[in-house]
Amino acid sequence: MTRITIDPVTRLEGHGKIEILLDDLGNVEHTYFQIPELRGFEAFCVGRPVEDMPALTNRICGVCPEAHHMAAAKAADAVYGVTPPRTGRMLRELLYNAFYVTDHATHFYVLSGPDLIMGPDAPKAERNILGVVKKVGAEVGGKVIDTRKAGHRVIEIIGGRRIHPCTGVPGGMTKAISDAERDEIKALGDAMVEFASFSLDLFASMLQDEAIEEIVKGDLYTHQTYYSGLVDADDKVTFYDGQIKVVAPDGEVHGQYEPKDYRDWISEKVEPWTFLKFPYLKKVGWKGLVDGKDSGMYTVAPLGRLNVASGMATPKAQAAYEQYFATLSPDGTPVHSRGATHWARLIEMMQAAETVQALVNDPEITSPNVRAVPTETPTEGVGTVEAPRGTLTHHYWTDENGVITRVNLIVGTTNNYGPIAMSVDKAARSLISEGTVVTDGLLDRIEMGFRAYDPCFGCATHTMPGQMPMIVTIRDKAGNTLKELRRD
Amino acid sequence: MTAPVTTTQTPTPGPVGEPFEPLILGFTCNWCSYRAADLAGTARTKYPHNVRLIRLMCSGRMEPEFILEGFAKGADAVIMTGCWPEDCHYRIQSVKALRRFLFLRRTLSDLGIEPARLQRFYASAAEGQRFADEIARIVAEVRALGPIQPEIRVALDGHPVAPAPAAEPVEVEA
Amino acid sequence: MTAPKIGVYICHCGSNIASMVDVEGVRDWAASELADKGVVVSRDYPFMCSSLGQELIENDIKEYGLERIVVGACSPHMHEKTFREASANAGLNPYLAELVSIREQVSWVHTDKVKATEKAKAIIAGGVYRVHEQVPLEPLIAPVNSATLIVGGGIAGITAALEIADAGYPVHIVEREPSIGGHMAQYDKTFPTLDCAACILTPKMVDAGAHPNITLHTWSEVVDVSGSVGDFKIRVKHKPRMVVEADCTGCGICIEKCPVQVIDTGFEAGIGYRKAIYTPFPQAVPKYPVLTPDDCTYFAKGTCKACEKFCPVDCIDFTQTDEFVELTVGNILLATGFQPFDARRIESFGYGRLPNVFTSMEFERMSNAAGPTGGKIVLRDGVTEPKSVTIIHCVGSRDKNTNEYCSAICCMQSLKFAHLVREHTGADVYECYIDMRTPGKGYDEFYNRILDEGTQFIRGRVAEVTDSLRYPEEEGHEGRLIVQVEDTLAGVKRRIPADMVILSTGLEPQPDATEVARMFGVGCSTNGFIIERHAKLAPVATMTDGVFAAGATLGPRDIPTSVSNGAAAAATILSRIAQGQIAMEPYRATVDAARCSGCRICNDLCPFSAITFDEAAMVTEINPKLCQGCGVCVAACPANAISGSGFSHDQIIAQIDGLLSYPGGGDGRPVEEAVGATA
Amino acid sequence: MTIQAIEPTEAIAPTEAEGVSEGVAKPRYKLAMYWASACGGCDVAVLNLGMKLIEFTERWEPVFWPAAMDAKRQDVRAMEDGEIDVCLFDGGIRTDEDAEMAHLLRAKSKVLVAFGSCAGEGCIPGLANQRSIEHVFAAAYDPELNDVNGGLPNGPWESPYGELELPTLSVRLRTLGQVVDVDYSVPGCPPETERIAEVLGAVTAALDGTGPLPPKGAVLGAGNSTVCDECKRERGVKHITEFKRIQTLAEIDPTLCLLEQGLPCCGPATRDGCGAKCPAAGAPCIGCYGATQGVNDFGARLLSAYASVVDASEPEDIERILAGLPDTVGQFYRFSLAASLLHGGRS
Repeated sequence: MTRITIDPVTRLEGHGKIEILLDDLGNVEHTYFQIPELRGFEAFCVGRPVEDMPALTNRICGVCPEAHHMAAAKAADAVYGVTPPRTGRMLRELLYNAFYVTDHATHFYVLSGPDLIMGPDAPKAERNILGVVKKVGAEVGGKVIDTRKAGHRVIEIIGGRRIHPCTGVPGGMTKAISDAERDEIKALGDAMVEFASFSLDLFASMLQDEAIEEIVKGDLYTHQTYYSGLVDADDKVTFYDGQIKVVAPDGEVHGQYEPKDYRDWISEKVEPWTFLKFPYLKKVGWKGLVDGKDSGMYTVAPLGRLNVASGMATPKAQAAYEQYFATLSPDGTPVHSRGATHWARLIEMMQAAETVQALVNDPEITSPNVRAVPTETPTEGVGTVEAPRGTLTHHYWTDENGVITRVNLIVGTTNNYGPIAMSVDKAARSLISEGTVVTDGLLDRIEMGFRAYDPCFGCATHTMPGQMPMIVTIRDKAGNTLKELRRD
Repeated sequence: MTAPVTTTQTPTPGPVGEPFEPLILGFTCNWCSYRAADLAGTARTKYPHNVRLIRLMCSGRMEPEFILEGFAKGADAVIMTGCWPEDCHYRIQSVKALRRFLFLRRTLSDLGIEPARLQRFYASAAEGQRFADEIARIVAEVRALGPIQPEIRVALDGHPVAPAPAAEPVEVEA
Repeated sequence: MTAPKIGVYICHCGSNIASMVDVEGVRDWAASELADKGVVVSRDYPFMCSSLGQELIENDIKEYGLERIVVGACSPHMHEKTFREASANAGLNPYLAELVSIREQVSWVHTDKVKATEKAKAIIAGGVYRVHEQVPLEPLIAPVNSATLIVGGGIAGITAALEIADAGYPVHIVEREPSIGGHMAQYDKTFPTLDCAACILTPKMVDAGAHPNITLHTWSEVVDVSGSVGDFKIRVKHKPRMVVEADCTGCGICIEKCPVQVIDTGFEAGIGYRKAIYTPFPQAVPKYPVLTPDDCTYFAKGTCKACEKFCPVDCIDFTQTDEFVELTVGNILLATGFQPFDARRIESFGYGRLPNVFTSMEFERMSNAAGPTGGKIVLRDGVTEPKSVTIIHCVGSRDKNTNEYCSAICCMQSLKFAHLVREHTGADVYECYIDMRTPGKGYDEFYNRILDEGTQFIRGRVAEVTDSLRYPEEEGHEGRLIVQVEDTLAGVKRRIPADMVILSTGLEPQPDATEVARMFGVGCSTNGFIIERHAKLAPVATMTDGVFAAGATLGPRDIPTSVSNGAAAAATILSRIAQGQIAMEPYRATVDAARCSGCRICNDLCPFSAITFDEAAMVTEINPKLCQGCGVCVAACPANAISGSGFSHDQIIAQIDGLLSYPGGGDGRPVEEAVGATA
Repeated sequence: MTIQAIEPTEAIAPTEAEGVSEGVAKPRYKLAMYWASACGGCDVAVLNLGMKLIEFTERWEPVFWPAAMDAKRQDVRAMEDGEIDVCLFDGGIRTDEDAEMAHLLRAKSKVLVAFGSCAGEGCIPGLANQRSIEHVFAAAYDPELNDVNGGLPNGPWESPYGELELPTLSVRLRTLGQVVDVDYSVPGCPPETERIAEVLGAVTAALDGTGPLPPKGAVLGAGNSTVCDECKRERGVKHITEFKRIQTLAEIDPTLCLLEQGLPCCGPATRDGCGAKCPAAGAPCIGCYGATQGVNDFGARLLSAYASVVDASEPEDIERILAGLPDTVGQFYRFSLAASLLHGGRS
């Protein structure tokens, strides 16, 4: 048997490794996308007081600690049956939306930007952030850095620290913001909306490029999966709180449920060849890593969120949403092309920026009433937010003293583990047949497919998205290396 | 004096097939329990050999780190001794030792170290017999408990440094 | 760091160690196995503490250039000083020598020579590891101010004051009553000699009052103490006497003219009266009266001023207020005495309810010729002489419900009372005692004398004193008291009729003893008596350098003991004054200000008030003169900013590592064969 | 960690710097940054240097940094021993693969820095050491919550199509210093970006020979006191009468010491350098900068400090106050269990 090993992420023959096993004819027999790390947060969070969870679970991921912080704080609220006061909740949302702007901007410009803005045919030496800056102008580069800084500053003001915030507690937040801090955030919020506008315009102009259009609309990474994401009471995209809505590949609503009922809807499949679990829709069932309406595979993150909602919650984002569907799926059925995710991400960035603006202008945002003291006996609670990379659920069980007895975590990227694995498999099958390996483009395609998902396996092993250099080793049955391909 | 102790663990025999002999570290106060030990000596009061004593000026000098160091370096149990609180040589400092003892015992217990491995007793300078009796009692208890978990011992001298793996051949194109 | 050169010395202590520990084996083991820890010479010797043993060490220090010494011998409490001096003689800082005990902790308490030898090796290893971290230390030297503060002007305080003053050094006595003299001034006779208390005390009081080196601060209290040994700062409050002392002649006319009489619950123990302006007793020192505004008509109504009107020298001053004086002293003696047990606490004895139940202090005043009754022993009606008197011992002593301790003086005072009753009234006297304790010089002889005088002794605890008659045979005793007691010698319950019952009350610490102890930074036991530095070897010193205690403030004691305490304290204080300075063990905590975070965890941990906080710099400071070296703050400091010399973190950790480095009991390994040669 | 006498100047003097005279362009040092079992926060903290990072690249050539650029393990293997001038290693040692990388980077680096809490003291994931590794698998793959019919992962697996490699989790999570010899450490979860800039500046100066070379074992990018030193909250003498849970406080006083408000703040024992941001935001310090200079066991220190000021003398009263801390291991060893003297216990 011939085997192809792809260590896709520089993160070493580490966090994400692909094994392609061929049959005797040289066709793809099976593809394994492995996540080789486990830290065990579900285990060692047991015995900790529930109020420690926002700080402990931050450390699941240094890229999106804000998402874990919020999910943990919400789960802790639920454990105590306490509702944070309006200002407390607004501060959490304000922090969270500012984080969204930063995170989406980073992904679009720093990680995907080189492919998209420079185009896939640009020289590799230019396909990096410096190339992007060169092309779009130093001014834009400065804007990207400023936007990142702005987001981090808002996070620091409200969350206490730039990385691993510390202010979320059961019942609300530990501190209010001052008038001066409010004014600072106000200015930053305005700049964010302006930057989101600029980004959407930039993307629209890029779509004129055929190669880009192919990435966004093309067929290579199209999977007919279910989609899942939070919607608000008006069925619009929401990040901090809402109900989970699931639609079938044809757009039919599979169901809508309160996040706390997730166990009725979601199960996770453990495989002995990877530490990461595969979530699937329980009511459809586990059919393996295949798409279609009969398979419980579902997709989350920007693509999923826009597919389930009937629109965006803010005006500028809504306008962009309408343009998105008019371009990609005029009949309103789900957009299946993974490449569309980049566009969806920018639309979400606009919503987040507009939300920052709206929240910071709320007269009550500086109210000192940011925390409610729980009165109920703690029991069990679920906290769900939309992390940039997908629906994030924290589920805690506690004793009557509020000490954790059991934890279940379904992390953003994990939801997309199945679809990512499918995309890998699809790329392999389209490029390898009867022992002939279409080496040109194999690596590019795999990488671009990955990037659309913006996978964050730091979270999922409870890594950060980075450049995705790869080595593909093709070995013969005896394990001897036949060929090694690498891209830098 | 031997105190009957119920334990679910079977004492692990030493390598030469003798009954398990625990190694116990004992901290004493210069003014009371150390002098009690002196008195036990001058009175030729016999007690088991398993305890090794350290003299501090006051039981309140006890840093919890000393106890952890003891466990880390192979003690099967550690004993804190000091003045009776009402007769503390430094007036009120014996109580501080008590507070640290209770905090540490609970923490050790949460780390999986049996509470009986951290013991304490008071002994005034006049209580040589009491000192000997208490040592005998504790040695019996710890002997029944068996050696401290091997895992803890392993951890002690630092996690063994993993040997560098044999260098893998760098794969080059065939 | 290269290992310091270490010499190891194993003492045989004759056969005391050598019979149970293979000393040659330990010697050879240390020379070979501890060589990498710096041991360059290892010896054994029959008696290390002998002058030849010490010379051995001194010569090695010079010959091998030893930098550390470890002696395995007896307890450091026995010979630590010896080996430190030997080191110092050879030019090595004495604190670089460590004595570890292989006698008290090994040879004398173990029976298995193999195990004992193993343990001795571990102990030597502990010492060797420890001395690596040892640093040279110098004793702390503090100059000693030659003035002394004595708190309490009772017989213990007066004795000490006179001894020190006679030696030529200034003494301040602070006494909160108007006069010095203490309880002894209240007594009639003293046991066992039956001297008149006033006769022997008064000359002492007068000497103290007139002594050029003694300053009396009566009607005064110490309100603040700061500083440390050799240099204490004392703040004393002079309560207003309303009498200008400088002008008062002590003529007593004001007292005579004062129209207000109040029950004297102080000196007269509540059975006599005094005026609103008074001296507690005629021989009071100083002679100036005190006016108590609470009792004075002028202060209540604004009129009277009889005292002022009649004062021939015009020394009454109603406007006086508290005055404060600051003193600087080098040593302090606490001689604050006792208070009598409050007999009301034992309800079954009826004191306060049954009029003819008296306390010992009431009886003392009654039998005193200068007392309210002029020395007549009478019932509460003031006229009737008792025909039968029962004295109950151990009231408020040797009793789990009140005080467990023996009050030491009750037996003898009861015997004295029996004698006085018989002498004054001829009444029958019964004494109900638990045990008769007469250990002093001439005390048992006094007991025999009282026996011979016909006092009846009943051994047993009194259950009750009552005035209700219960049995037919008690008819005719109406109005009298019945003392119910179990006569444990006869094995019968007895009910003894009596006209008068005297409760021989015990001694308790002063009500504010705990606060006083705290102010002076000394320890007191749960019952409130000050704890001595060593019950036997330092009975008048306290744990705080420069603060001493004498008399009943240390526990119940009689006059001879109080006097000897006072004299002993004076001798100790004089020795320190004569030296002019004091050397203290250099075991002290110090703060590294750069590392102190100002968290203030340690700030309230020191009972000796050595720790203070600099609010401006936000760092904690430790006064080395107040620090007693317990190390509590060192262990508490979360910033690792406080270090403790002599018993540093590194020294202790090293000793732990050393003690546990040699496999002994832990895994049952047999002792290793001794290998290697000695130097 | 064994401490051995080394000649640090010799150990890290970069060959490039030799013979450099004035007027010649300054040497460019080789930098590596690697994440083992980590969350990526340390790498993000370095990336957050922003424009400063770009300035640093004039003096530093990143030769291996998976989070930010492309390079492969093979490239590292191909290097000469000691070719990398400085390696910032973040993440704990959780798997055999992590340990292998630690050895590899130790061999290839002149200076190996344990960067961040995970590499330095195990961080939050080190809490896994409190229980057995079996417990980790049992909780992560709880059969009630997951579909585990196919078996659990750990180590190589024989697929129907051939064997697949998968790392094996070690029994305990270890710190970098427990696996290889470490030269310096930079504490924090993550280290504050400003501190990282200072460290890189100081290390550059040391290599250039224009600044002092820190002694081996030094902790860089932090102070030698504790968080209270930087904390602006007012404080008085400490007496703990009760430990309170933050959610039970009706009010969090914005200016008073949090410990004095009953919150079990780790500030007194935690090394300073972070700027006391959490307490400033009303949240107790959780101890991410680890123990201060000379302290071998963070938990023992904090425990001793708390216990010393517990306002009770009777065992039952002390126990009652202690009961206010529902999780002693989490409270005292939140970040440092793997580095503690007992390396976490086993139950």
